[in-house]
Amino acid sequence: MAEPTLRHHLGIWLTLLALLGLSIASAFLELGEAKAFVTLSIAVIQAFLIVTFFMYMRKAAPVPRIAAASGFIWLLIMMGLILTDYRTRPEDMMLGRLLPEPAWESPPQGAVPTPLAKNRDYGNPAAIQPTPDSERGEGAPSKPDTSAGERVYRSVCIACHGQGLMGAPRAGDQAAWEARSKAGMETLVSHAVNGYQAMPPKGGHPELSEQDIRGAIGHMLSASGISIPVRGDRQD
Amino acid sequence: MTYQSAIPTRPDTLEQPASQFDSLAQQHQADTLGMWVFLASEILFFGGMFMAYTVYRTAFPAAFEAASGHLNLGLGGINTAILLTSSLTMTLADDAVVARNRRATAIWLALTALLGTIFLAIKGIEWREEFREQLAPLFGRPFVFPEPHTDQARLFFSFYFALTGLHALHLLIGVVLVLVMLIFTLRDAPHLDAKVIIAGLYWHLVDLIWVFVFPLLYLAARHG
Amino acid sequence: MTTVPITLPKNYLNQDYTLWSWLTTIDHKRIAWLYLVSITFFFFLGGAAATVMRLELATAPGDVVESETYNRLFSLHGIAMVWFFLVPSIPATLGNFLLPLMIGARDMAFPRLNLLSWYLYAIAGVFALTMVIAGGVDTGWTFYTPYSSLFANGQVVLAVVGIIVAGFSSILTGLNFIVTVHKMRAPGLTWMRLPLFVWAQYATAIIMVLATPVLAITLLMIALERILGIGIFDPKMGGDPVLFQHLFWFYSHPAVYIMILPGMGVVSEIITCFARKHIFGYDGMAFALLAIALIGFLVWGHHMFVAGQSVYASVVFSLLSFIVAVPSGIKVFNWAATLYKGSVSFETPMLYALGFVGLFTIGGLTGVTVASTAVDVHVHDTYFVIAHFHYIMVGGMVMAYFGGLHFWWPKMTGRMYPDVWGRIAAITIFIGFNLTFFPQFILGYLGMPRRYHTYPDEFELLNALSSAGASILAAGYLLPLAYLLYSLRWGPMAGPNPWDARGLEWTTPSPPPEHNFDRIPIVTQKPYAYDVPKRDSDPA
Amino acid sequence: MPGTDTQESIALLPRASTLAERVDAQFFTLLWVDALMVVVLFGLIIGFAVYYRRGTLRNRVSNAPQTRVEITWSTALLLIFLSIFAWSAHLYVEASSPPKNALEIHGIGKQWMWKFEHRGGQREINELHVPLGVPVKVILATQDVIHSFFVPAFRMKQDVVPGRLRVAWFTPSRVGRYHLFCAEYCGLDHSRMRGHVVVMERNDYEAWLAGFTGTESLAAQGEKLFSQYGCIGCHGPGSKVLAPGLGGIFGKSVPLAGGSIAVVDENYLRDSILAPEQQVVAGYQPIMPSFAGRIDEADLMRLIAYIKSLSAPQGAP
Repeated sequence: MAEPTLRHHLGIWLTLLALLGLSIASAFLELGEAKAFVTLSIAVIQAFLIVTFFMYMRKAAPVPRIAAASGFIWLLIMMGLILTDYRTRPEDMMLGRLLPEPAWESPPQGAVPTPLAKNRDYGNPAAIQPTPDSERGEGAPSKPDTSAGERVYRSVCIACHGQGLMGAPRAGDQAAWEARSKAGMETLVSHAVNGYQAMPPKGGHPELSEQDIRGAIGHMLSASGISIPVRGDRQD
Repeated sequence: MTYQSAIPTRPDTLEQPASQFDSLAQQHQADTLGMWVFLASEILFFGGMFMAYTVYRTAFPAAFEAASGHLNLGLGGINTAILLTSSLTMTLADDAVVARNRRATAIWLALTALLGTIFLAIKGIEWREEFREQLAPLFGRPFVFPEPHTDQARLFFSFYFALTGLHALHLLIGVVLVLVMLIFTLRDAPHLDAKVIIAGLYWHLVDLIWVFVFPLLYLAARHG
Repeated sequence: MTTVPITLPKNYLNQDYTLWSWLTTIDHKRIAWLYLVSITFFFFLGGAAATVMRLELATAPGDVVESETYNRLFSLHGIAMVWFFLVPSIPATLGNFLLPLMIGARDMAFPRLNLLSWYLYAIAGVFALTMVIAGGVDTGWTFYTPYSSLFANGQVVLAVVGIIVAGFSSILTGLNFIVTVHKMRAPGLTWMRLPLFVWAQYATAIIMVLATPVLAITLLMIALERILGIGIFDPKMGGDPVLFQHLFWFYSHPAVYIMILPGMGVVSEIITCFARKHIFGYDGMAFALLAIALIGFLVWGHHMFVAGQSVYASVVFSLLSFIVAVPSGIKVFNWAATLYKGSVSFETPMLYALGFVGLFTIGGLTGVTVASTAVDVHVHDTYFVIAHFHYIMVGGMVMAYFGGLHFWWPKMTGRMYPDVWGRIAAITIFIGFNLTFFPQFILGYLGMPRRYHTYPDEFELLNALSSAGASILAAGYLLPLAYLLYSLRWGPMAGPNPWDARGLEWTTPSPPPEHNFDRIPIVTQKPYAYDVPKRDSDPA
Repeated sequence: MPGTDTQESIALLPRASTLAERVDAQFFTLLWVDALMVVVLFGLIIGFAVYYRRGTLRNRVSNAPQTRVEITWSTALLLIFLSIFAWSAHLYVEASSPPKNALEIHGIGKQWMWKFEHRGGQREINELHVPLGVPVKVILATQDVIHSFFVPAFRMKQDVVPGRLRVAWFTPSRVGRYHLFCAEYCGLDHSRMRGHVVVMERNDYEAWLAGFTGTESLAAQGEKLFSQYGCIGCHGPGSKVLAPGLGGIFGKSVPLAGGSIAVVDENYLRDSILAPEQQVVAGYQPIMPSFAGRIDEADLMRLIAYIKSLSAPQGAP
């Protein structure tokens, strides 16, 4: 068996590049559903060429061939059985149909509203642990959540300060908060409590305590990388 | 023996097999089989992520198509060509080491490592571009994508970064392996042919994985 | 009977006493010892967690530990036992030690890779211990998303990295076994003359190599979700937690076969030796081992009958699960038939082996009960399932591990353990085990869910009984630790073949020299030739 | 004995649903088959071990035809297993889809409690009252992690996976108060996420439903939500923000910014809450944030009922 010569390898290499070109070209044709099939079968042919010629499988012993084949066969077993599950699911369990958020119960009067969507803005998930809302009677020790201010921010202030609607300073926007922080924490708190320009008093949530609002402001400030000295005793 | 291992043993070799083997041929066959068993496990390792990607792509075809459209097909295509070429240079290195031509082996190995690093560089450029376009939902960064596919596009780009990141890591290991082989070649280490060919098998596998990653991620989009 | 320890001829143990020689050994026998010591540590770590859990569960209200601690305890028990004791136990210790000896080889195919595999296991152990010290995880060993990826705030990433590294270690062990069995058999040792222990390690190695990577990628995806904040199984982006369960159980069901197949190999060796009879249906047993390994990859869906899998898929998985139970049935019948017309003696290894066959039968039959879909809807995630898999893992695997340890202890150490104490320990473990886990079948049927820190009062009686049984079981496990260590120093010298067993490993002196065989033996007949009285010159 | 907990002793689990009888039939058949096999095998092992113990004089010339014996018991085993499979799969498939006329109850699994809502708006936490003999369909959703709705007495369990509604159905066949567990590990207080399903006679159930205290009118609940979601901040009387007043607007036609006219009906109100920037009233800025994904269908109904009540001439309906 003559050693595969340089010309032989170059031939394989050019075929591979040609197949690559074909594969990319097929992406521009209007094949719709068949496109995935075409591109993947080209990939399989390329893989076959690489394995048989570049990886010496053409003249290998039967056992390494079985070892190589078993990798792919087990992959097909896994795909086959998992896709059987996804293919035979009834309509309401289809993965494609996303359901509306499950019904949030409305927070009862007076309680700090539970975080509406725990990690709506996909912050670091580990930081925020949902605390059971207050009406669970048994008084089991609720987990110490990270900061009350952050929870208030996520449930209320985020509506405007999340995206910076109506001129509200966006949480995390250092410049906006830098200017405002110069006036000192107290003015910020009073603006927030009795309303300021487009901001309704207490952000439209009259049941919020001043304590909650101070905490939320503190969170927004720290999110924007600013810490201002708080005069006086009322430290949240 | 009607078949040989990937590593042809030359009758006039002076090298002694390792202590636990009886003959050099037995050792080379064992090395080849051992490498192929490892490659089978690597195929299944990446297979798990391909599996998850396939399930989501069949569930959200439109969203994944839209998201895939934001990838840079040009750079992706070039990268695939580079990796296929590096497979060629690796094979030529194997031929050279079997033909005991140390100088040619060193050149082809260096070329393979170079092509690998170019691939990683281009990949880096692509990633930087996507980070700038706010298409990278990593570390809680904002992810901007036109409605109505925002959530599923975030899923696509999660897979994009996971798959290409994992492949890049394996390619990096491959480049280091090829450089180590280069050093062995320059220092004419014993069992050189076995070492270079086995490292070559790993390199080809990394190329093989990219051959599947490219169409799954880049060619999902509706172009033209 | 204290005997003066005479100096043994040069062997793999007394060749070099320095710590460096142990930490850099590439001798498969010494690596087996490294594994033996490290998995014993994790066995007792997991056992300690189990003891506190049983103390907690003895009473209905949660009064021993907080529920937070309890959740971390059962997670530690699961992780430590599954990945740090059961998966490596027989393959990495007895397998590493005996495989080259049984097939007439001087060492594994890749001895340095073997040592690397132990170092990876040690690094994984360090990760696991840091995870425990840093607070542990409370996700259970199954890491179901979205709890593990989005809500748990334990050390999930540390645990996941530890398990991935341990998985990589078991891939390397599996790879080593496959190549060794293929390429290093003694002349004349064809496949159909291999001892069943070697067949069992080979089948286990196939599963290790093909299943563990999927576990690695699945847990890696969880780690990526937590570190990078991307969402792969996050339901808000359309991710599907059931997909995680598919990928997780694709590994975890074959993993339970990784745990039980080596046990079957050990039991076949022990029963033939102490019944002085060749195995009944050698071809059937070897075929059954491979069949379990291969079909074992098709059945994982029976863990997800109620998880939101489609009804059609559940029925398909249930059918496949029934089919995979048949080879196990064949094996149990063959073991029983091996005893027929044998001449049976009841040393410690035999007690463990018979205990294995009995308890594995109960475990296997309850497995069939759990595989039938309608019944599983009721008993899934209850203590019925806990009892089922403990009958297989503890009743089967740990009994076989102890049996094998006692059977080959003279070969590994050159010393004999006190057999009387061995039998006492075996019987204590058998009684303690049944007292602990049989009440849990009833609890499961009554509907007590698993992983419950507190439970309604009507389950208290059975739980108290189970906790009592657990104390006997714990005592039973401490006995072997004591007398085996005792035998190391004061045990009488065991000759090369104290049980007069057949098999290549018994033709070497005990403890064997580092290069195993002076002259590679030539195999001429099938294994277990117990009917023919062995002549000294006969090699096997 | 309704009302008292019917599982005091470790007596067998009560069969409180039509499914329970059939599942128990299978369970105990399997139990007896297993017991038989265990007796056979233990008998064989102990019998052979003792009969052929070392030192006894027995005929040990073994000439049993091995493979034939093996094949017989393997095929026997296979046939037994396949019959069990068929019987069990049949019941599983049949019990997997609920009957059409089932009574619908909404349920939410939330970290460490079950919440149920009957069709009349009655809400319960960790308690579920159901009528005897009527097939009940509990439509389950979860707010956070996977929970599992498990009622041992009904032999029924259903995991609830976030992102999808799952249906658990049963037909209670015995009056009583039965345990409800969460069977899938869901975090810190997984073991406290327990409750009870109370099966009552049908007329008791109807009386209980009607007499359920605490149902305010939808509008009254809507008023509370109006302030909780912050609507009052802009649309309330004293607000400084430029937002259209909502008094008396229901049913009227309103000029839109784009020049078109829209009639203020339920759909307009619903759309302007979920996607306010589409139909902005003339003369106002599109500054109202969207509440899509933050207010669910039930609360939307209550808000709309409240806004309608602001326009009704004789005060709140």
